[in-house]
Amino acid sequence: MKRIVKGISGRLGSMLAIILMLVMLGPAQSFAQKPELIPVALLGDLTGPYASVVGPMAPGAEDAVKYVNEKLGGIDGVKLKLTVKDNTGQAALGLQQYAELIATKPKPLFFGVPHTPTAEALRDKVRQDGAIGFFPSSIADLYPQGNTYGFYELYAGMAATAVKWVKDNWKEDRNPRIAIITWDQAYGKAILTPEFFAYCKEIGVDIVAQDLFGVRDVDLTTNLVRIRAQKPDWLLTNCTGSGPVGIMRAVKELGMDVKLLNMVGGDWGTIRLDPSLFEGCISVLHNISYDSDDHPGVKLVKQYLKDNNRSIKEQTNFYILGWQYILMIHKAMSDAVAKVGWDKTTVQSIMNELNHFTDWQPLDGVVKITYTEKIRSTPWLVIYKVEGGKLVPAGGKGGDGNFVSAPDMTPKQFR
Amino acid sequence: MLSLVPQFFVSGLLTGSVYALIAVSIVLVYKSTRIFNFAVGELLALGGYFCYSFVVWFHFPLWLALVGALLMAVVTGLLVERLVLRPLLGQPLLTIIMATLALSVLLRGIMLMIWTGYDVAFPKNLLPGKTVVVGSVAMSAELLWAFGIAVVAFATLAYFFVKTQTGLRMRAVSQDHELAMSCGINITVVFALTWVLAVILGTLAGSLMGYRLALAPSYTPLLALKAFPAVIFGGLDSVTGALLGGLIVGIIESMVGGLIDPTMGEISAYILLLAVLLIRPEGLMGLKRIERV
Amino acid sequence: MWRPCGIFDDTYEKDISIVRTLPQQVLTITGLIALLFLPQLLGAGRITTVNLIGISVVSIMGLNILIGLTGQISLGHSAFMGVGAYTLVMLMNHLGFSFWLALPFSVLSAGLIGLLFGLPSLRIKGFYLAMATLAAQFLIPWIIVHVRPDLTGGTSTLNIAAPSILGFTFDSQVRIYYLVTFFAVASIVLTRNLQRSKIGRAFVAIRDNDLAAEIMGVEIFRYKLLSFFICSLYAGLAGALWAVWMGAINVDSFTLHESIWYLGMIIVGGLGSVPGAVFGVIFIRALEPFSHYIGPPIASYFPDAIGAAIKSGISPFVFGLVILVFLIYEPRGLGHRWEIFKHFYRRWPFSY
Amino acid sequence: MISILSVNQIEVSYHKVIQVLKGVSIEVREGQIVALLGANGAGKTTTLKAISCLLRAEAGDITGGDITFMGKRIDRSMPHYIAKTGIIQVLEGRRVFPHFTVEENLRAGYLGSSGESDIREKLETVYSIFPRLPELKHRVCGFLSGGEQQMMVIGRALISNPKVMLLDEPSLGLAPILIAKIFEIIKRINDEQKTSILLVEQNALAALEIADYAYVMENGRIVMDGPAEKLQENEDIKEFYLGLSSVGSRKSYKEVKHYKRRKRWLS
Amino acid sequence: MVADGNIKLEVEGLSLSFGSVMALIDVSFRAREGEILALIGPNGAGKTSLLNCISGFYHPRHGQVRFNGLEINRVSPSRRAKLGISRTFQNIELYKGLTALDNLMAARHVFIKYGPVAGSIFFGKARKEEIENRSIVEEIIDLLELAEARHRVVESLAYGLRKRVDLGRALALEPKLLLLDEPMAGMNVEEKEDMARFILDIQELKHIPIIIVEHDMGVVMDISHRVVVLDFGTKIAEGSPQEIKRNEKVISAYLGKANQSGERAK
Repeated sequence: MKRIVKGISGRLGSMLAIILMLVMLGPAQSFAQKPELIPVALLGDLTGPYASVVGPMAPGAEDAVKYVNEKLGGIDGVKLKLTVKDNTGQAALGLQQYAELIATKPKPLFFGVPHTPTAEALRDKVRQDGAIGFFPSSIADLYPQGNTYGFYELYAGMAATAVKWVKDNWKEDRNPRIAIITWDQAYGKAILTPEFFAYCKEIGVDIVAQDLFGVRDVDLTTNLVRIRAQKPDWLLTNCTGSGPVGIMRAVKELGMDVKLLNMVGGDWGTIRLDPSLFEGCISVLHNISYDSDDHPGVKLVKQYLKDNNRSIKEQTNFYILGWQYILMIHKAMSDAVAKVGWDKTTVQSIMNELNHFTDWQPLDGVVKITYTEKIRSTPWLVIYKVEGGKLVPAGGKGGDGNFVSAPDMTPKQFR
Repeated sequence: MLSLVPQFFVSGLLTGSVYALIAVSIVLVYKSTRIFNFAVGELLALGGYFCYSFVVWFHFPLWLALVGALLMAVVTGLLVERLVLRPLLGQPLLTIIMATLALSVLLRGIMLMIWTGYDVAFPKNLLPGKTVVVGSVAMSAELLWAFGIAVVAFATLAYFFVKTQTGLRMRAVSQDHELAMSCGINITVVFALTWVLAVILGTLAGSLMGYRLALAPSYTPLLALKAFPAVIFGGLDSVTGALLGGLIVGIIESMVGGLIDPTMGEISAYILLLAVLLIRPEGLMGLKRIERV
Repeated sequence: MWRPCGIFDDTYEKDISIVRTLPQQVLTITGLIALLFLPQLLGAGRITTVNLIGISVVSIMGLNILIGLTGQISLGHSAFMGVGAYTLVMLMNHLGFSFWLALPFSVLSAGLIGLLFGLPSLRIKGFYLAMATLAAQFLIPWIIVHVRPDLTGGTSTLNIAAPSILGFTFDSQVRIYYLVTFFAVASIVLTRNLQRSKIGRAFVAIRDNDLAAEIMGVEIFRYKLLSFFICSLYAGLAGALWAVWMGAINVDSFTLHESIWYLGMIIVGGLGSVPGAVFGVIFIRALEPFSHYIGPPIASYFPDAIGAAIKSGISPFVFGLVILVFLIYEPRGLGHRWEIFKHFYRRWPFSY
Repeated sequence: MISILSVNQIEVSYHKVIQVLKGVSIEVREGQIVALLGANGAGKTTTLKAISCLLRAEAGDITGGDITFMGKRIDRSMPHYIAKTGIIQVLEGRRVFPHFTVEENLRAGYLGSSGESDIREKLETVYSIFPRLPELKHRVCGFLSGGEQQMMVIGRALISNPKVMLLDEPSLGLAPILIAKIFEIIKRINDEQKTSILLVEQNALAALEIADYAYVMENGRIVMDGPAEKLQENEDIKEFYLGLSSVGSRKSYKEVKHYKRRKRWLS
Repeated sequence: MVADGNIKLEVEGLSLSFGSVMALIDVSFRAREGEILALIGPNGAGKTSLLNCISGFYHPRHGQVRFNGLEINRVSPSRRAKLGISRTFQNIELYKGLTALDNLMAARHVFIKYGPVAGSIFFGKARKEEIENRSIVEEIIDLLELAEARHRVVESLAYGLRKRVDLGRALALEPKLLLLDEPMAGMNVEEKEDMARFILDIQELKHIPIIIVEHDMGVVMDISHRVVVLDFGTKIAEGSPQEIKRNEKVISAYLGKANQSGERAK
């Protein structure tokens, strides 16, 4: 009998203990007028399929919190506290983590969710729970506008900017021919909106092919052979990591003479995988390149990368996005507190500040942000060309200095 | 479009050789242990990472890195067999299959710890050769190498199984465990050897594809999903079948993807799989011992 | 079926009932009351996970019938849940159905699709059949994404309105909890009943000896299909609840990975045992967020350089390791342990 | 004659619960044929598997007693070790590797590592004992007839020159003519190769004819043993295993309704 | 003894082949109400194949099986079970994960009418039917002295007990024709005596034709009314046990050796 009891208490007991611990664990905090801390949440896919894009955002936000708390004195003296959760690309896990965070006291007012399916699932919940969400910019995350903001321009807007750049630099009589080849999932297909296709038609760019491929496709020769038959001048994609590598590899092997137009996925994380492949390709980013060595904002960010022993793999535009996220919170909330005082600071008053960001340039202009009541994705973009493994400005019309303003791709019903 | 058929065919064939490597890896384990190895994807990614690390961290030439990765594959195979499968010997099969699933999660964790979740890529131009163009058909040097290495691997494997006493014993074990034991065959050694071979094949596939594209714990293991229909095409029991199945899946995927719609490439393999299962449930080369009503 | 010492059944009616002794009745009622107040006990934060557990219990009850009782393997369970979820959302969003009107359709549609993919069981079984259902796991998402993206949303997410009944809207996780718990308890009771009925016996007969079953009058093919059908009905219901739980559905939620994990829950729980399956669900569903919860603190015990490196991988590592160790020490599943515990209790105080 | 294999009071249970053997002792002396008789489920096969250590694969355990072979304890070993030391079991039901040819099957039984020439030599020895086998050597075993399979199976066991051969029901499901032939071969192997044989049989008559010594098992126990000639004369054996106690004088099955006869050695 | 009742089962010109091997060649015989018909012959003579043809598992190439005057050649095994053809198996094909009681209840399948929905709710009609059928099964448990095995999983039962559960399961089908495939294989004399007693009891109670395949000549000669002898797939003799014992053909093909050795070994 003893043996049995021991067996049961040994095994079943440990199982139960795990479950019980899960039940019991849970922080409890009290609420104050002027809070002791301002909790900020980041729920991202840090190790799953989007990791190479999203992953560096967590260290970016961590470093920025350090910067805000140490250098800027927090928000009116109150420090930010960042909680990072990794949902490994599963919306269901993201929802659970969100629910757990929103139930803590004080609850975080800000949720950065750089993962499209999770963001899409949380859009309505964030509004219901009276928090503010910063999401990647597919239309379904942001509209109808509620408490949601895009980290950057809509993917379709970026694509339109890229296409416009091609048109602007076009020398021949005929229309430029562009072939789309992109990932067959939410992020990859976020550029394929009716507004985008209408815009292409409007400015005189021919979309000659649309090809989709899967994340686990290892050889894109077949896709590119199909595309080659349509004789495109440029390829347009919205993917990252192995995606663009696969495309350009097949392009090279087939001896095609086309270059790639990419969005945020075409940043350093991708290009570093094989710089020679991407020579001459275009990336539409929302921030200044790390290669602008004498830019003070870039210097600051690089200093933090170095001081915190970040690896080169974390030196990507999502690292900067982490900074942007924290700095936006800092500015909006500081302004709100300065205007109405702590006791009247509400989500609405913070959103009032956010909605009046106009050409705000944190980090000395590494990024440029404009939000309005209607426009929830900041339209400022920089167009870069890959040259010698570096991202150098490719110029572009319709902006000031480095930044260009993206054509408005907001769906008509939400304008 | 029809003029492109030769290109589609060749591309499919070359990629199919990599699928075949994975399919054979699955079949080897299934044949001798009746275990469907759900961890094959993670094992192949791990192999790819080993090869990458030898190149990048220790600056080995590629061939030596591959040899190193294969040695690591031997170690991994032995460890997997010893730590995961042997303690479960004699337990219900589904439990062991479940254990391979848990193993895949565990391996993912290990990969994330060592190499992080970010994409990594090999330095380029380690493999000699340029794209070969025959007529209108272009063949990538890397895929040709992959094809060549796969062919060598299969030839070695065939020689090993047919000509050596150990190979004979392994084949014997795959037919009847108890009988093999009664004949004095040490089946734990055979199982360990099976896992080693399976991990070696996975390592080859992982290294080749990792070299061609990039490696990440999230998508590199997904490559294994490509091999699942290949395995059934050939019949779970047949190494030759898995080999052919891999090539066929590669070709179908490329042909359907090229001629109809690229997104249909992958599911066309599964549709055909359903058809094969209904018409010839034991697969193309499956043995008659199949479970059937 | 063993009863505690000294308790005998004097009618067959008593012998076949599930809850028969006073302590059992007391326990059942206390358990149900505890379920009612669980949200208050656990707090709103954890109830989301509890809801997922409830949904998975519904789902696993179906799979338990198919795998545990009938002995057929399905690797497409998550896809069948997707069918239920998408049917529900499309009926609600495009045809303006209420949740309660759409629910039967979504359950039925999943059942019928499951039936369709069960057809190969006419000719094949074992792992080959599993591979046929694997095809479902690739075909169904493909159809959702590519055939009518205007209706299904393609790869992007479809949001739905919260269902309501008699003015009570299930718009928060605590409220959804009651909806989910109702269906979870109902499916446990229904499965338990089905198991001890004619149908359950026929299923087990097919699992244990299909030739004998046929000769003893069981129409094998019909019952295999029935099993697939019932299994997928549960999947459809679980899918519909999933849609309510998330408030939104995306094709990414219904992956092969999920399907394999449902299989895993059954195995961790112990094949064919209803309480085991429930334990299995709780074990896996609680362990995953838990591993993400404890992962970072564990990593922080290590020196900085190592800690930073292992932080990203610690959660899956813990998750995989716990399951592996569990399987090695308890290969017959939690249900088996539960049986031993019950056995011990019943003989108490006369054990050994 | 010296005893080379001795089983001492072993107890075996499956899944740590179901006890199958309850103290079984058997002795095999050098050059002997020992028969182990008994009805279905008596524990004969389990005894053989306990010796060859194949039990473990079926979740069976030796919970008491020991087994020694040439003075060494072997009950804690692995099956392949047992085979290497010279005990080969021929499993019940003519188990062949069905997809192998005859020659591959025989090779699979080869345990040495001395290379091709040694294998050839051993193969020739087997072929000389079974002249039918060389004709079949490239045929796939699954398609052979029962008798041919049985010869192949015994041949495979012989290829590594075992000191003791454990034969499990070699006559099962064979035509009477073949049964006679198989027993003749067993006797010949015993004579010519000096292999000791432990023979499990239900066909008590045929087994006692070639055996030197025999044990009778019932419900996991040895209930009787003795030299074969003696057992052949035993009344109980005659009645219960040979059915010899004259059809005429035996009580008809029709009249057993309310009458049960107990075995003498049990009551 | 009754051996001249109505003809229940007619087998006419049955031939069965596996590939090129002929398992049965033109076999005909009849079984009457209330008789025990033994089917004997050496291993591989086609006895089990013949049973499989009657229970519908094999489909004969030629010939007919008629049951109660009904041609059942194209009827599926499960339909035949509904008609009342029930059998036991040579190697005990029980549902090993179920208890003895559930094994018997599973055989009541064809008598229980409620559907899946009622089964899931398990109230009212379903409950009533369960209890009705349970009492029938309990009678069989009484008859075959299976009470101790009632709630035990059959996998854990002893061989002899499992054989009895197998018989009980066949009885639970309320057979109108009972086929027993080597019910005494591997038993010792004592167990054989028990089994013989059960078979005779059943014959007395139910008054149905029982076809029994058995190797033990003692049993066959004692309890059967008529004997059919098969050799290499053909019927070589048919008649009362006394006639069979004297039949020259049978002696040379089968009993001859058996007489020599007393009983033919299995």
